Amino acid sequence: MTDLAHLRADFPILDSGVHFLDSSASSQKPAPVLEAMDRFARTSYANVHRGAYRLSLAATDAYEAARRRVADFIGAANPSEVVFTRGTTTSLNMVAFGWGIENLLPGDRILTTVMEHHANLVPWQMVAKRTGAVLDHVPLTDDCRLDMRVLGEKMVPGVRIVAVSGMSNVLGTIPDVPAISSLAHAVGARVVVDAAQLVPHAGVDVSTLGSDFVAFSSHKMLGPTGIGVLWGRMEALEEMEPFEGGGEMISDVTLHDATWAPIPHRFEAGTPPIIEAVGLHAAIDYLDSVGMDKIYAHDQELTAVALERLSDVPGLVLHGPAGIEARGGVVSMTMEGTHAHDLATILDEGDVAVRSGHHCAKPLMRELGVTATARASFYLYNTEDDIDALVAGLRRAGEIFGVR
Amino acid sequence: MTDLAHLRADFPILDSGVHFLDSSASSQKPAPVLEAMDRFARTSYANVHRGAYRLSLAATDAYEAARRRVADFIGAANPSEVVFTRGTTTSLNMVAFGWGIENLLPGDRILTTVMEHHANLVPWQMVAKRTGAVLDHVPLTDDCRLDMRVLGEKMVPGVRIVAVSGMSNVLGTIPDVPAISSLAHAVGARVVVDAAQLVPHAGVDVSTLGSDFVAFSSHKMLGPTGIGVLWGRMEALEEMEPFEGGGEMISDVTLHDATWAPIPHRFEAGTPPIIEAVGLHAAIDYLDSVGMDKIYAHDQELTAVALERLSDVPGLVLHGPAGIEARGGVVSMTMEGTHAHDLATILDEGDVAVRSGHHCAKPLMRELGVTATARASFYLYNTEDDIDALVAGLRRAGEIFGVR
Amino acid sequence: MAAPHGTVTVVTMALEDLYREVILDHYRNPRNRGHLEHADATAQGVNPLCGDEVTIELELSDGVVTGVAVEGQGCSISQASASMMTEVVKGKTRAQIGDLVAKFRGMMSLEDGVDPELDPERPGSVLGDLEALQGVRQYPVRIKCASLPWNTLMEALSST
Amino acid sequence: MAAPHGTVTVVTMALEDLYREVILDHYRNPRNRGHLEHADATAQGVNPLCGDEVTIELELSDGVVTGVAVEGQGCSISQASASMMTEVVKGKTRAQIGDLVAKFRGMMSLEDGVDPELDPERPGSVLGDLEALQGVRQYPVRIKCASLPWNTLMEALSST
Ligand SMILES: Cc1ncc(COP(=O)(O)O)c(C=O)c1O
Ligand SMILES: Cc1ncc(COP(=O)(O)O)c(C=O)c1O
Repeated sequence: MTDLAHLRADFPILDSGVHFLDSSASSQKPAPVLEAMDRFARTSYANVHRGAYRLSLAATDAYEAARRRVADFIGAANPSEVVFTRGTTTSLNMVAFGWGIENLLPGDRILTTVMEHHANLVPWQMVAKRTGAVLDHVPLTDDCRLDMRVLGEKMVPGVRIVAVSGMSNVLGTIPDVPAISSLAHAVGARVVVDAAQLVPHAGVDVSTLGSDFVAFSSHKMLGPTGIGVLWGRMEALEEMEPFEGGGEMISDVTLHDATWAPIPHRFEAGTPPIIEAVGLHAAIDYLDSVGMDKIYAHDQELTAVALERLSDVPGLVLHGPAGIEARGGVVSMTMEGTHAHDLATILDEGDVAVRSGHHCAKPLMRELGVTATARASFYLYNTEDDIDALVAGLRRAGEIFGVR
Repeated sequence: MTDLAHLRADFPILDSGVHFLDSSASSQKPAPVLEAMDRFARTSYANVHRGAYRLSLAATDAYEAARRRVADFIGAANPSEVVFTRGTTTSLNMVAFGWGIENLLPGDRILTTVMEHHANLVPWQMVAKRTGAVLDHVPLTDDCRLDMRVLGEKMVPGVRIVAVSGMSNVLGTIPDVPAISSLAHAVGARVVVDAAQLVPHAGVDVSTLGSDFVAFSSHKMLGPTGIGVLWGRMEALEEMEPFEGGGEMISDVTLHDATWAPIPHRFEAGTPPIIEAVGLHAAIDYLDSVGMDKIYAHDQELTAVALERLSDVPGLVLHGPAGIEARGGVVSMTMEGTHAHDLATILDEGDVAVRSGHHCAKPLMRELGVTATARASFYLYNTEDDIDALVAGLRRAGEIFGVR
Repeated sequence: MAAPHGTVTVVTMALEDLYREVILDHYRNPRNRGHLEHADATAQGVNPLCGDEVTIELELSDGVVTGVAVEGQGCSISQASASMMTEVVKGKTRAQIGDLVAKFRGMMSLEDGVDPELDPERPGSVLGDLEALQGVRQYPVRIKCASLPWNTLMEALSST
Repeated sequence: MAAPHGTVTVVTMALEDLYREVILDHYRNPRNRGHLEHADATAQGVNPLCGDEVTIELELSDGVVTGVAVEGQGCSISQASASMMTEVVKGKTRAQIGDLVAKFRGMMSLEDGVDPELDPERPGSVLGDLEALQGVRQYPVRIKCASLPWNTLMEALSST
């Protein structure tokens, strides 16, 4: 087992004894991240980009250094391709509304999948309704993988944009984005990847990923809430209209007209999440100091252990691929005759924190034939001990509900 | 002089000796705010609204407590009228796109003013272009007040929305929003107030303000970046479509359709700024412990002192109302033959931090016949000493540039 | 085990107090499940934050509930609460149901202390089996589950 | 006074080194201000973050700059830099201008040390009066002001 247990000391919240298995919803924050933000706010804070005084310059430098750090972390050619947003949801809405409304015509096709998080589905529904474009969905195979055969069939000329999850937050499934991107580009479609789970748990290298846009959130990768990223290939960003108007994003404004600032500022209207950018920078430093490869390997090892031990729990049904190949550290489960909320409550009594519900993926729940699942998700601070507590709690639930 | 100098010890950044006169751009953060966020992240952090486990409940409680605190602070009847956003800019874009696109027809009129920040102008330009509505602007009087006579003339049937600053970030001018709202409501128009400056420096009571929407930012009122507020009267919010689609904002989602969650969740797609909400809560506690009346009085006293001492500086031209009545603590100035950026650089050498430029109000700069101003703005931590340093720096600038 | 963490202090009690036998029984064998031939009032309630659903149909005659049926899905608490509710509302007037709802809400309220009248073991107790739901109060996040059928009931009644 | 604060260490030097007399002179009396009758190339540069504007018009003949005019508004640094630039580019070939721009950028670069060749007091110095802008390097936020006319010049040249 990749030994990362020594990192637990960096996460103050774990002192309470919680078995935190809900990192897919949001990760905990290590002390160095909290300290970086606090220090910055105490010594170098000011608004960015407009001050000629030194504090403002210090803040601007910190903010732009965070942008370069993100670019470096995801292998972006150019820091200007990194747009700071409020989170994955806003990043995806920016693409849907900024690119979609601008570029989609009636009858054009938007191709997505049945396993998307609402953040990568609802905006496209809204945009389809406004533009008259047609929304279509790629199904899953029996092993909860994206059905690449059907995807190939649906990737026809007329498909203008493909919106796909980089890693399912319910199943852990990691689709082959490079292959999907090749197919999409062959028909002239752009590809936007919801990488809310992929970036924190596997990392991405946009120079080989193949997609045109990548969206992710700081709060799921050890960073603060309130900030996220939209990366876009420069030529794709150039096709996009600003999603919001306001300060910082303009070149000139008259009473009736405005022209836009260069990319990325054009897409960052208003005061950005400055302190949060500093926190995200520190989070990336932390992740890199551990190593994304190690983190992914660690998640996978825990997943393998979990799948094995959970297979013995009476009445438990696991939802997701059978193996751990191309799969992140997420295990969704249901128990016969026992609702996911009841599982979560009972687990919580043993200090095991798992999420229960539809995980913002209601269409996927219907595909799986359930209304809710309990979901355990792993991150670098989890250990086998957490899995033991999970298994014990599930057994207790089975006893209470008389499952055998 | 209202004595708030004892509060300076709460602001770690002031230890550096900086004369921070750029609070209109963004305020500094007192230690209690930073500590509240840090403590929360170390002990009670999880994602909100979906977890059945205790940590998630604690986080949800903290987040919703912040919403109630905001509601209480601004006199909102119902906490559900408080929508957390990324900041003023996003709040205003939500109204422009969510309300404007939905409700404006070709030929409808949008009435705004020549002193708006780009955040309350550019979104309306965008919406006017998309809907065919007509954008019109109320001018200023010679004393840099909103021209209420012309406003009255322009407030005709057909005006559907009035977008007005609650306090100008360049002039300090505080328009009479209750009077404007009465006029607007008489012709059936909605009123949105850009209160980015008004809330931090004078506070608002929405139960008497009269407007239908109020937008403001946490970072200008001692709180963190990354969060802001849109307050809306319930019936006005009900006229608004969601600006973003995604998680948390839905009631049900199928592959092709979605229905919306109740207000305010409908307008809060995705993971909200959770830690930031805790910080904003602490910032409001701090402001209230001082008292908004005292803060406004203190700003005004400093403004009066500044206006007097600055009137002696050779070559200096002040832009804004002559007196301090209905005026916030903002002083914009230009110096003959000396550009605002040069003023800012020279002031910075004396550790005086002022903003220089167009302050995201280019149309107003044209009205004033300048391209940029240097702007000093005051907040509870400023003292007469800061004004002395300002005056000394300006005199030095005059010497360097040979102004007499 | 189960030490409270976070800023909210939760008194941990035995799970057995939450999942009393009578609740599990109503969950496994829900009463008055299905549809009415001629519903006079109907309402659907959803808890958007957890996905629990309850649909209630009522037959009314002279202001008295003469028939009730429930459909829905969700956790043991919401579904048992719905089932138990159907048993107590039948034959009640609107006013009596208003009283019941107030009693029930009082029982769920975190502010009030435990009402000694609400003892499920006591014969003739006001809320019947429902009083077994008292344990829910210790699990604030689950209170919404227990309340969902009741809010939906009030909506159905106010729709007529 | 003027103690550096924040995380960026700024070496504070006398303001007099930034606002040298030659800069103030170019700012007050800009050279080659106005428009050309027959411009062969023109470009407008804006610094969107501070609002400085510079418009450059060029007359070219056989790849040599034979005429130059500047319009614009902004701070002393951007406008003086533009004025001084007009003085050095006249009569230069594209290649020579490329060299000048590289020299100028080198002078502004925070990474490089100060180039001893760039001594404004030295007769025949490469950049002429422009070398007086060396003081700008100590004010990183103002480097963009000094560079604006040069970036605009390169844009004008590349437009032909
Ligand atoms: C009057 C006014 N409106 C709007 C804004 C925009 O606020 P934010 O940048 O926090 O979105 C500001 C601050 O920059 C302002 O002063
Ligand atoms: C796959 C996926 N996409 C999108 C999101 C939305 O991210 P956020 O809530 O940070 O905007 C999430 C997390 O909730 C997710 O897991």
